[in-house]
Amino acid sequence: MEETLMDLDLKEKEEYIINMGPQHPSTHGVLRFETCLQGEKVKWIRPHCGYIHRGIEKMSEALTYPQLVHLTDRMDYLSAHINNEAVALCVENAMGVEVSDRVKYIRTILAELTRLASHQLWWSAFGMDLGALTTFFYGLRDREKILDIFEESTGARLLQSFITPGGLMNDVHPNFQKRTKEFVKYFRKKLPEYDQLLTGNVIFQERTKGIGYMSLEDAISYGVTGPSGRGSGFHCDIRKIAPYSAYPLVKFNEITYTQGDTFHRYLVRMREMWESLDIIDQLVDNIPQGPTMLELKAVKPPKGEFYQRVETARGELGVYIVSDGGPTPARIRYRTPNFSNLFIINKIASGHKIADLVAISGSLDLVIPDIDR
Amino acid sequence: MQVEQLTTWMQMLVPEATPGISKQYPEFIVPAAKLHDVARQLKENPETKMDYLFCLTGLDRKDGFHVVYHLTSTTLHHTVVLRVVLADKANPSVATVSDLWAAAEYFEREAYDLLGIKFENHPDLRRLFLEDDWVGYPLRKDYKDSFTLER
Amino acid sequence: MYDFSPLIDSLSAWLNQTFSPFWAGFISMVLLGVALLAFYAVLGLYLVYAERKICARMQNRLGPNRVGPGGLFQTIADLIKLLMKELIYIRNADNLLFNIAPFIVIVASIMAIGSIPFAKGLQAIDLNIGVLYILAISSMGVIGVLIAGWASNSKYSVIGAMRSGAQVISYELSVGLALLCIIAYAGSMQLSEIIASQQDGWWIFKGHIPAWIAFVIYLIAGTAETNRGPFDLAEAESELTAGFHTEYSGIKFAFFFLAEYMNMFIIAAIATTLFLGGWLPFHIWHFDAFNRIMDYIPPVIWFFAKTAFVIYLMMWFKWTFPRLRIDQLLALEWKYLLPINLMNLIVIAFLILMQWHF
Amino acid sequence: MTGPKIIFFILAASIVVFSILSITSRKILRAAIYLLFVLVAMAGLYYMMNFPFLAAVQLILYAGGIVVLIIFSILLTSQINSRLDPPKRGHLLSGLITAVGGIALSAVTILGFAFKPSTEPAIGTDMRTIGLQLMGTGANGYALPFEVISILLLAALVGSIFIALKNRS
Amino acid sequence: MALLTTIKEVGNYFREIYQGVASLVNGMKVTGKYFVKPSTIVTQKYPENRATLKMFDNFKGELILIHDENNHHRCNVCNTCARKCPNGSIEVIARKVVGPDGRTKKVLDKYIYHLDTCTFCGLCVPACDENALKFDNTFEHAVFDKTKLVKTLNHPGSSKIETPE
Amino acid sequence: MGIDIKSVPYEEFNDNETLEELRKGGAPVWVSTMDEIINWGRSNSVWPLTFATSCCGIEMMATGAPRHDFARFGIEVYRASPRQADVIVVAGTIVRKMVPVLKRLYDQMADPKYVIAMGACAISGGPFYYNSYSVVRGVDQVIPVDVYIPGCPPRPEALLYGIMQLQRKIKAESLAKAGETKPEPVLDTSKEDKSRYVEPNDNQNPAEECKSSN
Repeated sequence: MEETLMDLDLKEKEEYIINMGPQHPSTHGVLRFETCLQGEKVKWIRPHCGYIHRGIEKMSEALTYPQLVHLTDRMDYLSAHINNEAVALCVENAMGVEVSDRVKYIRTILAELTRLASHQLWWSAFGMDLGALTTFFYGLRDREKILDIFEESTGARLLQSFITPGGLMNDVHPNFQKRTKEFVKYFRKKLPEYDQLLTGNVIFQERTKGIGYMSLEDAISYGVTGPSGRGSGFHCDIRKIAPYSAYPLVKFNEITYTQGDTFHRYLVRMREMWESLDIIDQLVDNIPQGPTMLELKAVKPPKGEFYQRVETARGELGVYIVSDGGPTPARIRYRTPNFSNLFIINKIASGHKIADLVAISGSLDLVIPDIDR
Repeated sequence: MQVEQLTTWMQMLVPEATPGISKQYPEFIVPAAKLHDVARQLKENPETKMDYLFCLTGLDRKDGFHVVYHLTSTTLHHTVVLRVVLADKANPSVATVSDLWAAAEYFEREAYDLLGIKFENHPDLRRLFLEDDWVGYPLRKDYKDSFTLER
Repeated sequence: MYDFSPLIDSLSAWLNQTFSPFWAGFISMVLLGVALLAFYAVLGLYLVYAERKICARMQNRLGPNRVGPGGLFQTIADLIKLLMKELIYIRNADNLLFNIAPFIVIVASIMAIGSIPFAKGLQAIDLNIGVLYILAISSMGVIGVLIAGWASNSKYSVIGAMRSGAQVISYELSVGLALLCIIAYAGSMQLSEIIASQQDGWWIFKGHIPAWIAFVIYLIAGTAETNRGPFDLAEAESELTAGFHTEYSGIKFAFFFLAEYMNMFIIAAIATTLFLGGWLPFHIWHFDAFNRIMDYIPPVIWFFAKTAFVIYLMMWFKWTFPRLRIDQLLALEWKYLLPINLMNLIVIAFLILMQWHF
Repeated sequence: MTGPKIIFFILAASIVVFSILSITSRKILRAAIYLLFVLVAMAGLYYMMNFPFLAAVQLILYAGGIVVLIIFSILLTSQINSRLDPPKRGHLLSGLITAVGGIALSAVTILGFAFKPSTEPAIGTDMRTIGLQLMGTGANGYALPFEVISILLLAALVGSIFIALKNRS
Repeated sequence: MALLTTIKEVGNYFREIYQGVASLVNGMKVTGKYFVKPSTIVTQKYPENRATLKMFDNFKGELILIHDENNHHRCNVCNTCARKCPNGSIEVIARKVVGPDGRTKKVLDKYIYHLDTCTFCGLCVPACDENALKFDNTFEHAVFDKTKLVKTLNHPGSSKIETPE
Repeated sequence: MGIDIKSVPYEEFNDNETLEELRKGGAPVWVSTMDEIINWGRSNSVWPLTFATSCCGIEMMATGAPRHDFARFGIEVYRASPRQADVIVVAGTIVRKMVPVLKRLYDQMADPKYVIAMGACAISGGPFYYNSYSVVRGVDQVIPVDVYIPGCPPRPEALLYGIMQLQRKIKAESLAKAGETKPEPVLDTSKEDKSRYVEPNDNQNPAEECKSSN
């Protein structure tokens, strides 16, 4: 039934505008979708952001490099380690120093664990967006195990500020390897359950297949990166394009699909979790010995401009540092993945039902403070 | 395309472009008037095919506002940085590239919001993050307001 | 053995002896009303508690356990809080309808409870059109939902109400047709008679495969009718914040909340009565020793155990499946349930004609 | 006064009151809800007359069906603060005259009719009788009217689909 | 041919139903499995398990100034921690005292720690050359009054430990 | 003293002084009996609003997750509609653009309503206290806050502890004082922030002359 009863009835009715947000369960934060509806059908969406614009870029200009790292945690709080790593790498490249292999390995493992935790949370929330309330609990249940690994080593669960220019704040806990291996083993058993519960479900497939189609051209033009872009066949994995840390040393696949609908954006993330587990497997046993912090006199990049791209759980994060040679940056700019991922929503969700809008915005995996910074 | 090739290619296209200071990526400082033209050439020329604008940054420097475009090609995998220097600090303005890359529309809105750089022919140049009645552009170096506590 | 009718007869006889006929009738009505309301409230609260505990178990959690032993008083605390909460007066809303709506919903469900046979003789009214009566009454509940959504003067509420309207109107058809299958088998609409017709076996067993199909369809349509589980589009939390009751607060919201659970109970109770033999014990053909043991379990317990099982099924659905979209919901009804149902009915008519059921 | 009598008067009074409210209300959804109450009260009357089947049909068709449809269409077409215009004086006057005339006519008829208690035994209204009569072709059988009505409804259905399709294209 | 396609379509219709129902049952198996296995419940009973609940050693709950049993701390008022703090959560207030040798010396008067703004970035502890600070792993800090979150870390009457020079 | 929370003794809670302050003034016996029943209901059924602006929201979700499961307190019923919620857990940064929205949400809630400021950002702006041009320095400048839970973000146990504190506060309420209104908070946009330098009320400090070293 293409046309529902309500569509027929509402043909003549004027369209009306609904503000979804800033406080709305499906926007995952304080985003506002100004949505024009005709019946249940979405005519257009105008995203309004800035409800959590905290001026991180401006604030960072007054902080030294090790200090401003803690602000990057708070942009994309689900990829805290990766954000820290981006700044650290950018500063290290600017200063022309290289960290030890041990740091690289640990950074990569932490980054992949972060990606896993982030995808788990996304899976939980995505299920909840679609009304499958139990997924929320399973995802978070398994995520706690990752948070334990983080907490044991870094002392914080969510915002660790662990990776700093020049290395790590401290060495990882002796249990780190054991716990990580335990987790990988545990999670390999739980992932098929995720599929059983949600991926194979006929209602879920009906809700997501063919919904919110994003073409490759659109994805590139809007700069939609990360799993959302890869669902449309955009080869945008920075880990492959410009490998950093320990990524040149590991073998893994860049997951892409060409279908570009909500279901395949979902599948990219599900398969990425397997890849992340593989990466961790390859690294965790071979962490070399070495110092965890470089002996730096002062963290002062030379005068110049530096750009560093990394792959967070949501896509490409660019850190652009303009340095005048001082201990603080003259300007620091974050090219955050969610900022670019958000604005395509009007293009891909118009013409769908309001319930699909929720599914589509869920499949883009938005973290609002990352958009607003 | 190699860096040298890109450089010669750029020099042919815009003779007045000067190479920038950055060593990380090939960088060219382009006059504001020719920016849109260069950008379109870079995007449409089959030799360059810069179809992905991955970053657009506004900077407040001593010699004026800079707008920095990080461009890359998803098929040919080469990157180029364009830079526009807007010496007129009172009324910085440059042509929009949002008709070439959709991502630019929002990057430009952000730059307008936080730095006050105007982008000509932009379809919807409004404030993005701050309220519409906000006074001033926070990322400018001379921004002062009555709210911020300085440390 | 466990027949309630003598008890109730003697009660009414005593009332008639002591008082004038008018007062006897009056007192019995009041008693009945109080009993029904008390039953309604207690059952509603404990269904809420049960759902919270069940979903907690499914999600590897504990669920409420700090209020009273094992969290037993949790929902009572909720009720007290909701009772004492401010009732918000909404400007620009149609306040008369806004206030009436929760009552319509709750009255409809209370009225339906009246005709459910909990055990032999334990039934407030035994209408000879029992099934039809329950269908008729439960079709009134949607009016409450519709006007609640409209009178709140909120866009989310209106969308929720309209979804609920479209949903209930179409699924009522399936509920009715699925029940019609059993009515055709039993040849009566009187609930007590339908139960009596299952003395020698529940309809789900002796009705062959069509009864199974009817049961499954009834479960799906019944879940949809109560706006629950994968069909909770009217209050789809991730889309419409709280759907038709977005603007309701305090006890008025509690009414909707309670009515939802009681509607679930009614749907389950009808499923029990029609498909699972009501308060009849489980018997295995010619296995007398077993049957006698089963007979010792009081019918009330049989009834509630079966109802609880059906309710558990409905909760299981809710906590497993994603929500359908409105057009899929309607497609499910018109493309799948209705044609299958009609075919099923024809098959059943044929079976009855050929006297092939037990 | 006996219990049933009290209930009868309550029902009767509510029918009268809600009917008046229903036609005087300026808010269209309220009018529909008052109509709902009238229909429910009438179902109560049927039930008191020992015709539970009719009562249930009244509820399921009128209250549960027609009123829901009316409310549904109101939801689709009207805003919360829209009110109906007060009727024109001419309309009001002619309506009043008709109403008063109708009341007078029925009052005259009712008062002039000698109500005699029936001596015949009550007809059982169980489902079997109703079903047999509804489908019967013999005496008191309703098969023919039933079919005629279903054809009428079918025609109405086809017509409405036709109208809907025409508007769409 | 038309008949054949019709049969195929009807077959598809029923297969669709079967597959749909099978996938639903598959999902219900997961939730059902956890329902019947209470041993999979992972809930920690927080207030009940207060006696046994142990945080990880590294957990950053609250900054404390280390005091030994004689009520001595090791802070020498160098202010490095306050400078390192990215958002000014630490204020070191010094007081001048005249020592026995007649020289005026800066000693710690108040070590003020703003628990309300602390972001637990962990820059202060390694910054301290005297190892005077550490993170404690308490977490029960919730209060009704915001001013209670501004803490004075040095205990009343405490003094700097006398280090042999 | 009558405010009992299961498994945590009264003395082991923080900030009992403020609580005692709240409980001052007796009430008639029947009122206090009523109070006890109502407060029991209210304190055991605080339904939060699904409101999370940033990082702390994730920890709030983690608190609802199986590991910590705040359904045990009977508060798993997250209401998306402010009308049905009892407590608004301000989890995350509030910026100036968000202030009117938050105020409106708070006004839409039905009485009695409570506010928990969760995390450094909500208490005082946290990491964004200095140098930020848009972050509000403390949500108590927008809506009256009942419980402050420090941390960045507070771990789930800390949130549970904060909720127990809120339960204690609810239990200290009285119908007799129902009429008293909380003072309306004002958004402080001026540069000088006095509250930060206010000396905490400790009388035991013997220091006479205090000088700031910087």
